Amino acid sequence: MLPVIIDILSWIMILTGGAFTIIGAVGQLRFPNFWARLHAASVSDSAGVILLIAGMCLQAGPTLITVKLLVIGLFLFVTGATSTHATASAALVSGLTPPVLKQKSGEDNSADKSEKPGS
Amino acid sequence: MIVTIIDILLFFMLVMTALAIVNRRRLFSVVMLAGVFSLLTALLFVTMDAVDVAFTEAAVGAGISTVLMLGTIAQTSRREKDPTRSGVLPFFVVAVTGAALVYGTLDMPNFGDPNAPAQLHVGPDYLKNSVEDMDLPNVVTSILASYRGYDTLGETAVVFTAGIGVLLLISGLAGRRRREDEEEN
Amino acid sequence: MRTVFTTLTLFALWLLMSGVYEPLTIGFGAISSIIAIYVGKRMNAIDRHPLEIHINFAKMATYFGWLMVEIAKSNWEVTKLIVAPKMRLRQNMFEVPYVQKSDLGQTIFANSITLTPGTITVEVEPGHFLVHALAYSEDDHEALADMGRRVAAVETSAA
Amino acid sequence: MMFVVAAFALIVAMVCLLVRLYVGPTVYDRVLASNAFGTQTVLFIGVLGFLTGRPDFLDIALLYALINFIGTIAVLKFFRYGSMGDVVKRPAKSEGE
Repeated sequence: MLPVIIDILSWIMILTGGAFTIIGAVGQLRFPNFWARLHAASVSDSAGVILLIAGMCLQAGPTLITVKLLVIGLFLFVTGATSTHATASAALVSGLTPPVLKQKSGEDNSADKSEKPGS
Repeated sequence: MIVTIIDILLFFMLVMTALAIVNRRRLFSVVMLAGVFSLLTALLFVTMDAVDVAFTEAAVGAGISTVLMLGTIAQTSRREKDPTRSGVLPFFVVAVTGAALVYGTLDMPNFGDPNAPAQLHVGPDYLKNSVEDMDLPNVVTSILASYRGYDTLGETAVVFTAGIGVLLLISGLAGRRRREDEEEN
Repeated sequence: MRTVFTTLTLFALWLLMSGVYEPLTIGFGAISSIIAIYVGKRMNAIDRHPLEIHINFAKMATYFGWLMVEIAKSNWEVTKLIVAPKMRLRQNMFEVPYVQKSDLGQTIFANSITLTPGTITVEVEPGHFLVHALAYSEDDHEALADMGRRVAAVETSAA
Repeated sequence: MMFVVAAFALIVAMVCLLVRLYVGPTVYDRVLASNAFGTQTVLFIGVLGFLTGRPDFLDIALLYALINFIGTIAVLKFFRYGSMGDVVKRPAKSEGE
């Protein structure tokens, strides 16, 4: 009984994880500008990675493999966020201005904050 | 079967990436694409069970060479020069060489063929004795580090020298840039 | 003391990755981690300012569960945006003040913002983060402030 | 069987990212796409390990995760602090280092 449940669970996880990965990639294709694409990348970085790793862990069972998978998952989880942030901040610094809603232009004049790279 | 299909798809993507690399003129995108190219190559190595080669490809191809190429771009130019001569003759040479290579592979034994000459020479001895001799679980490691230890030492020396050479070249270029700039000012 | 601790951590990682537990290989592992630490010390790569962890781990686990739910929810939101035939993006940048005292708390908060799709921490400035949102609404300020309070609750008072 | 599905999902995602990598107007689009591509590769190696029944390949996946992160950060550091990486118009040589 238990193996069946585990199988079903991991099927669900891997299917949804794969779906989220594809959706993230499609989002990268469809979104109109860089700043929107960042968010699409973060879909496959969070949901896709978590679900696929969890599904593989369930299939591997309580072995060393699961531990390694968890280490990989944790690492991807942390570095995914960090590298997204690094990409965004590097883009901002180099002067790629993010689109901003019109009515609230008072507080986010982020274009002025772009420093000169290279010093 | 499934692995074959995956192989074919990966090769397809590899060829697409290579064509894209040839087409691009902006060198940044070429560097990015080259990184992806080496990721795909390493995936192919993994599907062929060549784990150690995939390791090397990961560390060198995707990691270090990207950084080195970016460093080179920083010292030189950001755009590839447009070709001045027609590409017909080079294309012809490349096509003939490629065809000859493909013709050559027809005589090669199939991938993973147990009766291939390479598998019959000393391979079986290594496979049989390495665990006893070396007490290491991975045969590739014991071949690289012990049976072929001198080969590996030579390879390491070559790679190390190459690395130092690249570092010298890049730092020399940077120094010259700086001196020129100072002279201009 | 710190060196010994780092060596042990490295060796534990080695044991985890190795999977072969025989005297010879374990010895190799121990020797290689000691060599790595020695080289690291010579390069001054091990700094003398240990990371101060003022985190309540039990609360951290609860927060992690809550974060997972948030990630699931916002993933669904962004997925709807991606697959919708007509895109209605309301991209915006805004400032989110942080209330965490320790560096680690601020890092956790910033990474949590980035991990939930739809919001990304772009830049850290004194007193606040610059956050970029994909589908901005007025409620976002309150939602992120709530997340910030939860992260702050995880912190124990810095000694 | 489920790993076959996962592998094909990853391949589809990779093709999409390749297109973005090729088209991507700015440098940062490319960095983003190649970083995502690296993440996909890590997952793919894991899936391949299960597919061929030898999940020992996870070591490479781990190495890839490390290399990919370091590579991305290195590239971005270059763009941010190096004398290049301009998306907007700016004099080709930045004024004296």
